[in-house]
Amino acid sequence: MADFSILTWMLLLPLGGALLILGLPRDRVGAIRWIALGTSVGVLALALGLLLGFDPAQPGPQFVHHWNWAPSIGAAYRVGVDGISLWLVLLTALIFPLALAASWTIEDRVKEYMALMLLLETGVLGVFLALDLLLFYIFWEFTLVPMTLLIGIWGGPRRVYAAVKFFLYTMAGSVFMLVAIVALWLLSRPLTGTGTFDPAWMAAHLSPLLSQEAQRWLFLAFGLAFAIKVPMWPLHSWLPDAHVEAPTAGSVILAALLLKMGAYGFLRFNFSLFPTAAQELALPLAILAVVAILYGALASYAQDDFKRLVAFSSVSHMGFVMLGLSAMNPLGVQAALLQMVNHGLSTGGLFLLVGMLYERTHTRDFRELGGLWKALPVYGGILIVVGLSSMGLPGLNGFVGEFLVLLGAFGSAALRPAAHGLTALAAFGVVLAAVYILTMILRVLHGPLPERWRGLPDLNGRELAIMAPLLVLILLIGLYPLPFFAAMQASVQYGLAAVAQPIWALR
Amino acid sequence: MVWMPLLPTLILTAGALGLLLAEAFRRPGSTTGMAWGALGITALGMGATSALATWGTIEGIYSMVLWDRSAFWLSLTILVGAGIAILLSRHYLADRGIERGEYYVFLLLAAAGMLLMAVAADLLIVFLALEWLSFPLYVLAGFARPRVESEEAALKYFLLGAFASAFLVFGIALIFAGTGLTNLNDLAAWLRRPDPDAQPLVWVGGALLLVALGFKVAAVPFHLWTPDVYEGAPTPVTGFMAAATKTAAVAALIRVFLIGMGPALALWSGPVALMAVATMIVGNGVALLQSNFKRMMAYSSIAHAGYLLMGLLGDPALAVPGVMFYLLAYTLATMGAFAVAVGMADPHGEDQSFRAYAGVARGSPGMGTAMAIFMLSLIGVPPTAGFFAKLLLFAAAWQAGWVALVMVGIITTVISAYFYLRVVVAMWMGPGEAARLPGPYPWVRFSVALTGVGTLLLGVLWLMLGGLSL
Amino acid sequence: MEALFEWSWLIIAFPLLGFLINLVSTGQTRERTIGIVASTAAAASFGMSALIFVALLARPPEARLVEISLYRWAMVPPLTAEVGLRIDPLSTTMALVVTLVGTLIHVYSIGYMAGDPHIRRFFMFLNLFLASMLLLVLADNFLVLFVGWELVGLCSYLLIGFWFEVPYNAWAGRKAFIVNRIGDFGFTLGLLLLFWTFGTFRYEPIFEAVEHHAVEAGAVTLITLLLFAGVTGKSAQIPLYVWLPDAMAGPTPVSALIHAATMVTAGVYLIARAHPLFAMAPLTQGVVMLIGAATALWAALIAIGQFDIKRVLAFSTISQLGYMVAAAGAGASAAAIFHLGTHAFFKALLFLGAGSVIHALEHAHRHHGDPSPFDPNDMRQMGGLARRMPVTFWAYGIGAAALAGLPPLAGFWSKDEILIGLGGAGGWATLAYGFLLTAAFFTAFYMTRQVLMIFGGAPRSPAAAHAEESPAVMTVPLGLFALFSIAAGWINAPGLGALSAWLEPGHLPVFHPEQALLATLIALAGIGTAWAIYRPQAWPKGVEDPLRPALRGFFTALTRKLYVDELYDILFIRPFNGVARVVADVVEPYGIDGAVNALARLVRSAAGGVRRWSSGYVRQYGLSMLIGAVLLVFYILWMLR
Amino acid sequence: MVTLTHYLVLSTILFGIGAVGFLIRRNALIVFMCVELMLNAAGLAFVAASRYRGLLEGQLTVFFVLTVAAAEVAVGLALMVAIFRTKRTTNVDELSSLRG
Amino acid sequence: MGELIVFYLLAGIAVATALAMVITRNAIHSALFLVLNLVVVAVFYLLLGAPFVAMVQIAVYAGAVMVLFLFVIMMLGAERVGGTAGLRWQVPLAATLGAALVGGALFAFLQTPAGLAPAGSPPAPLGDPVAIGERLLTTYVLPFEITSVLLLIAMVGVVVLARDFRSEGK
Repeated sequence: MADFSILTWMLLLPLGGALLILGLPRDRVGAIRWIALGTSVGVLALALGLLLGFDPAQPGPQFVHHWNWAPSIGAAYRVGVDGISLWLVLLTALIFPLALAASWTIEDRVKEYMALMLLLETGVLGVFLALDLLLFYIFWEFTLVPMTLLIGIWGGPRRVYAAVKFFLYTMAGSVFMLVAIVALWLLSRPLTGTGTFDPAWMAAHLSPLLSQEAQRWLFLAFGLAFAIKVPMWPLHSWLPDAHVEAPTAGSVILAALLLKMGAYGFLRFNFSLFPTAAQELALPLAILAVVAILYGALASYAQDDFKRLVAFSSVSHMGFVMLGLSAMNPLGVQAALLQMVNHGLSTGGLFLLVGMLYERTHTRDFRELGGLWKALPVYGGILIVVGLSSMGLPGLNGFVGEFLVLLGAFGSAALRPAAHGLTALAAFGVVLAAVYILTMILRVLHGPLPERWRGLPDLNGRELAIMAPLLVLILLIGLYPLPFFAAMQASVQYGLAAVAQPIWALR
Repeated sequence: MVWMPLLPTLILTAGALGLLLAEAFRRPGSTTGMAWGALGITALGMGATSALATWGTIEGIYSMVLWDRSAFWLSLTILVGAGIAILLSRHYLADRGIERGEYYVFLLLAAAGMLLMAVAADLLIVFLALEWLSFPLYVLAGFARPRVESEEAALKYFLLGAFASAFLVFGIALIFAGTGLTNLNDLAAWLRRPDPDAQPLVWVGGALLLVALGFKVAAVPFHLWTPDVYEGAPTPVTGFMAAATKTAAVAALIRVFLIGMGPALALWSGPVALMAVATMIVGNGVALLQSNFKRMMAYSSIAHAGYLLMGLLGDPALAVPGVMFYLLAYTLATMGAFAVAVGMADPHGEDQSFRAYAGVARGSPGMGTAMAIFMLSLIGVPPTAGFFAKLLLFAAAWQAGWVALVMVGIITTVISAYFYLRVVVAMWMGPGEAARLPGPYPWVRFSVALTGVGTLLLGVLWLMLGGLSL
Repeated sequence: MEALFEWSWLIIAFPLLGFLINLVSTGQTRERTIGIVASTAAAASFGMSALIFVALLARPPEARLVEISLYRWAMVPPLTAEVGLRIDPLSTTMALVVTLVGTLIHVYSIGYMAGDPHIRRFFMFLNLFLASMLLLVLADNFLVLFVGWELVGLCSYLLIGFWFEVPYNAWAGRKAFIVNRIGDFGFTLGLLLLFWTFGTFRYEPIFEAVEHHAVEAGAVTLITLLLFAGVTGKSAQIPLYVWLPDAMAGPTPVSALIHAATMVTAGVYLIARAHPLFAMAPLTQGVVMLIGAATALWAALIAIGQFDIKRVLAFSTISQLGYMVAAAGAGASAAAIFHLGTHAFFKALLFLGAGSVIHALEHAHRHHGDPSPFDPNDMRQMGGLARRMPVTFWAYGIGAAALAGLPPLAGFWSKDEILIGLGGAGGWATLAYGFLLTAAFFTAFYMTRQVLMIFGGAPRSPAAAHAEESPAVMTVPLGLFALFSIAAGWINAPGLGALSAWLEPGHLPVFHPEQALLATLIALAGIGTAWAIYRPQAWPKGVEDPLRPALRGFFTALTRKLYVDELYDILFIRPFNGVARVVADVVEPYGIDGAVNALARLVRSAAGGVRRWSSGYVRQYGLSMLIGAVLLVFYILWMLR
Repeated sequence: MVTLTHYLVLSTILFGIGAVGFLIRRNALIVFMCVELMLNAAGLAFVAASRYRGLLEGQLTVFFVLTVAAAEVAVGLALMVAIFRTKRTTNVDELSSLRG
Repeated sequence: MGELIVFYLLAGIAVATALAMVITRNAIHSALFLVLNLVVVAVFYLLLGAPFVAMVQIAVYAGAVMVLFLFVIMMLGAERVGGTAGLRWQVPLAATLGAALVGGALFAFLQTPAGLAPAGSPPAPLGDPVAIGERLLTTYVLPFEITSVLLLIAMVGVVVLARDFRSEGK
């Protein structure tokens, strides 16, 4: 058991917090809340420490902690962070305290709720930190359970349906990934004796031995699990239900973090392990991504439920992420990575805002809302900023991601000959984003204020404190994305080495 | 030390007879002492099993029995199942007015028969062990009499069990007629010889053996008794049947088909694979429609029989440790689930429908959490033991080229998630009021805690301690 | 003096600072303070622009280009994007116009918006707009220009919907933003292609590459066409002009600043800015020219049938933007920018004058205590205001004359140059020239009509009868703008040619007397025709508009803006809504989700079939076992065959 | 000459009759008797094989099968008696309240 | 040849009694036919040189066990059971399947009759009780002991199942 890395502490801290909470009597609600929040803030502090110690020049994983816990099957506890996972880890560490703070209004079964949230934090962090396929899968599935319970216990009226649907959908994809992991492990056994789950080793020694056919199937098996999580069209139908029914913090985490796991998986495993299949399948992937962009936007526009609108917008946004990834050039991929963070901030923020509104009005139906900017000026202002971020307004973070994704996809050699057409369609998605976001603002904030909403209180200090970090980051990334790209650059270049193609063909 | 392989069996049998004697002289009243006694005997059996763990392979008593790694794991699993069943029975019996000392005697005797099955090396012993473990189970299934469901369960189990053992005996007879052998190692040696003339008898005999063992392991189409018997039997007995009997039946399958018929495995793999497919599909499919926990668990046990059959076909280097671990993981989760079911059962008129589970976790979050862990393990969600178990079985089957089987396995796994989740959904998300029922007894709580922690940690521990090389 | 350039970012920073101050200021701040802060910020920006202008002027003509890199925005191979400013004659000119008009309108707004409860928000947005517009103008690369381009769109949206309680206003704001975004869809694609063609977004390397013909002409044509799509949105050209008339829902100062003087001219600025690119793409130039000219004519025509005081001006703006675009398309950038500047002044003047009228009418209506609904923008409710609001009348008259192109007012000179630029080119340019001349006639016509309807004759409503002149804080800017409208033409009048020399050294404006005469005659003809129809004596009582009986159905079509909105509604909006509804209400629940649920149902019903086999009968269970046994035995037989 | 095959054929037929009887009779006692018939058929096969292979094991096995069968009968009949006390029937078709 | 005639005769009786047992309506008749069948098989045992097993068959099976059966049938008055409507197709299907099972098995056996015929004359009868007893306590001591446990289980099981707890009044 080598030296404990900071990453292991990050994983253990929420777990310990959860256990501590489970040990407390259930009526100590205040203590439970503060312990949960304190724990997640502690993780955030560790994450910031991680950021300080991170060396952007190094392409490989850093802060690695390696422990061969199951030598007979060659499975290892191996965690590390590189430029690809760095921002996602930080996003996770940031979103959880916010989500927990937003959960202050939860009154029912607080103990279980907070414990599950902290377990979920361990799981999500683990997914982004794991450098061993088995460990990754364990964390991947580990996130499923707390999320299902969060939706199913503290969710809306159709929560059970949504929770079960979420669970089954995810499960349906991940079992195929499991089989693919098993297959890779079995293939590695003759080479190593015990077999291994180390993706880096596989990328170097196993992938070149795989036939095109095998690569294709394994890519698809992994891809299915990730595609459902992203979610890619047409595997998205769990998402609106899960989002709508989940409690606010659940939606936030789902949108901001869990969806990222899928896209992250594509980049981390599919591209490095099955490079030739990835090149071959880049175009279909991109086509689905573009369909998702347009479909999500259209569906989003036609919703009458605020939360459902945001949910469908996620489908559209994640389409941009997938388009960027399938461009398979540094521009597209780095932009996609940043876009993941952006989506986490803006859609996470929108879900928080929906929740705050719902706590006041107890409805999310546009037909009952309207004119609220008059009653809630601060809320309205924040909603507009976050909404603009979501629709990719230049100067805010969404633009950086979306525009560079488009830029990457436009010049992608992997997507030729359809690169230009697909990019054009995706760019039209930006127009549609304006349509549904502006319509949302119109229907929530504008128009005459109904009498029943006249006395609504504006955001309180806690809610402002939740939104403030998001707003700061939305602006910061929008105005100065350089450091964000700089940290991921080396790792992305390194990770794309296998799928790299001449991309400046147009010059 | 030719009787060494029998040591666990002997301990349990002797202990059971001692308890029987004690029962004869027991003053009327509580049977707590009997339960403690039975627990002690089980613990002793475990001790003996563990002591034998390092002995390697021992052949005993005119090659009738054989101790090996498999025997160790199977015995351990059976004893775990038996021990927990005893823990669960103590108050369950008392609350329902069926508190009779013979219960523990039969439980121990059934376990002893199962332990014998784990070391059987001769078809005759397989037959006798099967009967040995069955007789007490017939009685135990009907132990809640005069409750009519319990009696119906017992009679169904008995009649069909007798029917199945007739197939077994006739199958042995045909094999004997064809080869003059009943010893499984000799049979394997005989099969390795090129002697095509008498083979049809052996094959038909083998087919009939498969019927009987398929019945015990609850494989489709020999599975139909399972839900009815599980539903009717007293709940701790159901758990015991689901876990330990399954283990013993798999032990028989391993002995007969992997060892005895080992050289002809290629011939059997086809039908066994079909059985596995049908079992996985039917078990998981019909479980979807159940609204009674015990029936659902019965179909779950059928489904797991399918996974085990798939595992048995796999690459032996992975399949043997895989199946052993699977059985242990399955036993812990199943016994745990039944422990919760016992803990949640209303002493006055037990209702095991999901409706009765609604909202229970609000009053007893510990039980709810444990049940969730068990259900997740049965689905195969990491980091529970069930995940690693399924992982190994899938790996074994894949390695042996059973890709289609693995595909059926994973698809049915997804289906299974639905009905296992229903329990969790009912307990956690149901509309019920808090704390409807009195909290479970300490014995039950202890079992739940034990199996819960075990289910959570077993997989990781097992792999840490050596995994496949154990 | 040279060190000053390093500080040129202050031009943008001042209004931004004003925005931030007002953002964080508490709700108790007095409304006057808010306005003063905002106006001071604008004025400071103007001052800084003037200083930079002077500093640039001090340089020799060939050295009038300063590039200031502020910071590196992103570096992702192969992209290196920096935020930088480009100080050159074009950008400083624009900055001057923008800040000057902006400052005046800020001041005007203090009076106009007095008493509005959301005045803080108003001035914040106004300052933010100014900063964005200056970012657009001063950017040294297309990417930053695009950022500013979008941000001004945002401010426009926010300000159109400033009075968001009125659903129409909010709707109009959204429409503006969306239509702009449609144009920007092209712009975005243009940027993508631009980057992958040139490998950079910066003007200077791109222009150099073009100069050396290092790129394919086809690519440049496509890039410029796509960029022009953005222009049609922002500068309200056919087919995307439809948002601008509705944009008049915003407060009048906004209409003056954003929807007349500055933001809408960004498209013209873009063409001028990217002039080397356009120059390399004759096809694009032709398209730009024709669309510009057609827009000029089309909008001038529609303006004739409008009754809303601001809407007339809106169509006029569209029309004038058409002039500029046509000029820019023809390569006459200096003329376009010249007209841009003069138009900024006289159109701002007209809007502010209109605002003054509206303000007065509204005030009078409220003062009069008339509870009936009243549209203070409706020219049919006016009349006779010349006597009651003399300052406004005179200012408005000057503006109208300038717009109509009467010499020697500003509009005359700039329009003249545009016509000259197009006149001699031949080919398509001749057609465009024809369009523009016709448009000039209509321009003079509708402006005269408007002036007569507002100020001439007798009041047609009680409010008009009781209207009073606006306060000084409003009339002073009016006066200043009137001065500019008179004088601004002279900075580039033939013979002086300061602006052309400044923008394009060596190209001095020429003067064709016959052209000037023709234009003047056309303008006079328009005025005369309008006078004949709309002079108070010729206007029978009770008739809404004397043209209506004359033109009948066509006039109705004009008042309905030639049914373009309706056409778009049928062609685009309804289908779009329909598709979205189908996606959300049919495809999603029945198609995609339906497939998933159907799969679940299928599994359940199949399981239900299997379940029936568990009938509870022991004998049947035995039968099942026997079936298994038979199958196994037959399998053995089959293996033994 | 009578061969082992003769005996095997006979025992198989008896086994088959027993199996069919198990499936078509409703009286639990007769159903159970059919099982006895099947076991009996197996015994015949054992003894015949024992004879023709010259091995004593077959006879010993029959001895055990017989003993087990006897024990089984005891348990089974006790069970049927117990059920008869509750349900007043030995008709297996009436014992089908558990199903699905 | 005579041997063969005896075989077919006895086999005919055995099959006939088995069929009769399955078909006859009255449970008592069934039991009696089963006794007959068991006796015929015992005769076969004798013919096959297994007198000890034959005796056990008569004494334990045909004797004790069947008496138990008859006793229970009469005690419960379960000679006949009422008809039930369900499972109408069970009889033909069961018969077909039974025939298929038997036919299939027989087909398999008959494919290779040569291997099942004894080489030369059958070995001397070996079923004498001494040999059996010796084996029982040496090679088969384990099954023997197991059987004793089984009998014990059955005994206690019967006690548990048959005892009327309701009247015990614990």
